Amino acid sequence: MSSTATPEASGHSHDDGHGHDGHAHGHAEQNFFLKYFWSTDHKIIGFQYLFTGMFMALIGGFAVYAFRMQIAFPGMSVPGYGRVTATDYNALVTTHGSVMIFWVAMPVLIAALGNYLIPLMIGADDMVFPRLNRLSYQLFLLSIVVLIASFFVQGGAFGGAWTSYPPLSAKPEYNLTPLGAPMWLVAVALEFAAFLLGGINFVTTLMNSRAPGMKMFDVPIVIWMIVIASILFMASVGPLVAGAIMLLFDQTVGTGFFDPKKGGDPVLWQHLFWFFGHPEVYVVLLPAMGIVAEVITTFSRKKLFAYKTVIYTAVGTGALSFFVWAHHQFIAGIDPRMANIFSVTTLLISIPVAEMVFVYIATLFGGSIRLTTPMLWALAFIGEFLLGGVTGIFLGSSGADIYFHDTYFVIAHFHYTFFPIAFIAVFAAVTYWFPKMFGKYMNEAWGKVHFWGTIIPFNFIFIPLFLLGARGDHRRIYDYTHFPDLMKPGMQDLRVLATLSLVVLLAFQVVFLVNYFYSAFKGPKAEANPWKANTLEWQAPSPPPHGNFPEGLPTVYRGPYEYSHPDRQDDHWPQNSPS
Amino acid sequence: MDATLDPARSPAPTPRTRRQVVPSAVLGTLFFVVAEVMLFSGMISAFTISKAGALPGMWPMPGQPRLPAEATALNTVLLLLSGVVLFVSQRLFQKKSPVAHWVTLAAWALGASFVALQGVEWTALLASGLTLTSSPLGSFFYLIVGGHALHAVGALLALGWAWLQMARGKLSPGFFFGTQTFWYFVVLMWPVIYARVYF
Amino acid sequence: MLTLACAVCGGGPDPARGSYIVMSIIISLLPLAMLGGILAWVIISARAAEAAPQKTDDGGLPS
Amino acid sequence: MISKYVDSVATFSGDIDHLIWVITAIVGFWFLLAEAVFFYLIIRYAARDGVRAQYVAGEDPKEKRWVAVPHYLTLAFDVWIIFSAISVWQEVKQTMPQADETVRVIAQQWAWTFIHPGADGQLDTADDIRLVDELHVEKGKTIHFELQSRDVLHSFSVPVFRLKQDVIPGRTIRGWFKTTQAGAYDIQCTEICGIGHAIMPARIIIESPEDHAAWLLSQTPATAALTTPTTQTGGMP
Repeated sequence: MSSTATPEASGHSHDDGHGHDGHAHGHAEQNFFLKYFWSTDHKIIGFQYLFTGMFMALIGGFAVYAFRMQIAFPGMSVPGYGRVTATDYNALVTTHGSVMIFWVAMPVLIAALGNYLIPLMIGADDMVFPRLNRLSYQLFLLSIVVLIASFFVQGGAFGGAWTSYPPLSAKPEYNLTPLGAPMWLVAVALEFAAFLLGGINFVTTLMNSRAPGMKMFDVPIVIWMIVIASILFMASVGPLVAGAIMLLFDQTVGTGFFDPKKGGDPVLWQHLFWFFGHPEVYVVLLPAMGIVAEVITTFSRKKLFAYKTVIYTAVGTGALSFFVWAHHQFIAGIDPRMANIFSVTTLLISIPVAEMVFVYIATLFGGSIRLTTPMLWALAFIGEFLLGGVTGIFLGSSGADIYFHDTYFVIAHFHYTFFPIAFIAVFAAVTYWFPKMFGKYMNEAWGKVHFWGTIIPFNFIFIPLFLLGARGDHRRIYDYTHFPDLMKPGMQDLRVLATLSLVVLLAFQVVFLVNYFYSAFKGPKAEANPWKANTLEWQAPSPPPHGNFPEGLPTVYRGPYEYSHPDRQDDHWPQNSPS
Repeated sequence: MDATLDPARSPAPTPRTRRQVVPSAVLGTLFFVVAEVMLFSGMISAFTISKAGALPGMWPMPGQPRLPAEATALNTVLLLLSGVVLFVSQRLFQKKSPVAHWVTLAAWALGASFVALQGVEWTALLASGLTLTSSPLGSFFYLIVGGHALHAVGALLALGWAWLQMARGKLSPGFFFGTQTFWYFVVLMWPVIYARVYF
Repeated sequence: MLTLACAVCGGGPDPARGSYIVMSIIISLLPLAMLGGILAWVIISARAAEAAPQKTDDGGLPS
Repeated sequence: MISKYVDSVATFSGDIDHLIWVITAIVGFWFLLAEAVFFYLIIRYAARDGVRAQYVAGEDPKEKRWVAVPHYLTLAFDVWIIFSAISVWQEVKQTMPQADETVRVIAQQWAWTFIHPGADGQLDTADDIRLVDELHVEKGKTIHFELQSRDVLHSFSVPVFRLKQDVIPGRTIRGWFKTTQAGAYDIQCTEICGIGHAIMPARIIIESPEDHAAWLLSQTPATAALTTPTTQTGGMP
């Protein structure tokens, strides 16, 4: 493993990787490259993941813009892209899907927030394995290089959808991307290796680096969630990596693991893929749920309702998520009897998730709710995610899935879960922790403009897609004019409505980017604890220096959500306050 | 804690050892091992299902050699022995015994001879016509056993480094325990692979 | 054809179906078993560490 | 609900519609209730000067009821949905009523070939009728289909039947449907199958017995003239 794995080295580690620079003033002398690119500081690595994730979101957003325009106005030259051919369309759909899940949701929710928040919120000075952490980001960056390079190779980017089902993905004569397909696979595998290293770090740090006095049940929910998600990721990714290696051999060496003509089985890939693919949904959902817990308790000045229940439901969700994967394959040709079993487990998993949402709603009861920008995002998460959750029931019910499978109903369903996860919750996090990250405030008014400019178009994108899905629109079609039944009156209008709403939504993201970067440099200065929150990161200076807690690591006396305690005058009670 | 301190002026916190319930290196390696076990269980389950789905008389394919299960039994014993020897060396290391590094070297040598014998076996199999693309059995054999061999080589490199540092008296316990945990994974994974793939 | 292409559909011949079901169960339970094992080990170690006098815990930190 | 927009022309499509209606009613009720409570709480407990938030830990069973009761209700409604869903699933996918006719459906990049049994009602005989992208069936007959693929995964989807089934190379997947109404409708490929995925539409033509007999007659002499559709990629068996 790593040679940094000693207790001594895992303490306050300032070294730049060569071990000769171990003192507090040392990092001031580091040049820009060493400080921002070669750093082992968890905050810098968190920022690296955050900004890389933002950059990848731009790529994913551009891809969806191009292909939605093609759907709405088939054959038209898309401004800023040009004509979208069928090959382009498939590549764009694949890029959008894989980038948004693997290179936006995962790095931002798990890696960026995990890296930034875990040491701060558990009162540690850094991760346990700082150099492993840096290696994780470098691998991640390498995966992006491979992915982006695959856009420019001969044959173009892979176009077999983010699920990459063989035989389409296995043979160049089927997918027509002899280099794009293996490069996509290599990029995904590298990215998994990066998050594996990151996840190991998170779990070990939480276990071994908590501030003195901090018991496991004093740990804030968001940290619990990120760590449970990391464990879930580590435990489920193995079979997919095995499948990826087998598929890579099929693509490059000519083995026949998934080729029926050579004794393989194409459905085998689907099992290996979805064994990871479904837990993956919870891998990104849980951190988002954690963010919401932090934000709504702070801005409603309430103790979290039933703290332990939230943790148990998260663990239960994680455990159950290993038993539901085949609901993606109801009509994929598996034994019909299997569908009955997986239908039951799928609906059962709705119970812990629903309970988590109930807990959050119950937390609002009796609160003193201030609708700041982060709070608006957190509340919007609950409101929107509810619709995403309940529409999942249609798809988990085997009988209804026969009709809805692979239609736009599915797309609308998972965007009602993934958009709140990867964007709404992330915006809540980014605006909530902004004063901590940069020591500045973001502009509230522009923040709210961005909020409404995102939430309203979001609903106008995906409610039409629910309707289209219910009317039989199926996925990954670049031009519906070939299907007479899908060109009935009104259907194209809904597609155009969804596309135009998307353009509005994308346009409003400019507001966010300008507000974010302007405020980071020129915003009004923020104090250390502007929201009067309890958790430990707010007790450090803003922005926290290298080592996080210049006065020494805090000692923890109580749980993270003691707001409005009746024995206290103040309505907050920091975790490290002795009395 | 009021935090209006100038971060640049503030002293760094005193370096401290944290209270580790279990050693960080071991815990981190264990989680890595969980992912690795899942990787192998993915491969082995794919293999098992494909094998069970083979048409009668098609596994192994006619004309393809059988796997040398008997010769590999010796290998298996060597590998298991190396795990035991490494366990002994850890005990000696904790007691600061001067012979600890020799015992570690013995464990390393046993592991290395396992890899070497595997290499000999592969050469024979390749010569007799079992290749990666010759049949499903060949594909899975080189995938699973090759995957294990790569892990064994990686673990041997780490173990060799640990031996070198131990001989110099500079070995950090964390590195040793992490490497050891990983080597136990390599050792214990093998009988499962042997039982599933060779028979 | 070398193998049945429906080895993993559960609808194949008995050996294929049996091994598919067994492997599905194993691969679903294995991560839970391993993580449960690690968790149990950590909890037992923590109990043991609490019972023993804490030598590694530094109490001399300013709070 | 769905039949307002998409015709329902198979015996089981009404059952699937009914299932979807049941689920919509259940989850719709819960969704609206949850949203109503949610918005009520946001408005009711908006920050007011001098009003302090309450301190509720939510660990007391009396408080926990607010979460526990909805959670048991969720379970109860889940069971209801599961039973409805599985009964529909069993009807569509797990039972095979006696066939009046069997057709073979061969998918490839990017066309459908439908092999009708012809006048003798048997596949693999000289009078089989082989058509590209067009499937003719007689109204009211129970039809079995055999799905085969020549290259990659495809999915045989007929929205008016609410029916969908993936097609897997190397295997023959069987299923059934029984039509209730004449007309011409889309057959779609709903599993991404390469760059021509969008140009893989076919039509199912459901005919009255007289029309079907006339069509059969018109096709019989032409059987020999039709050949396999042209190969579009190099990956053919």
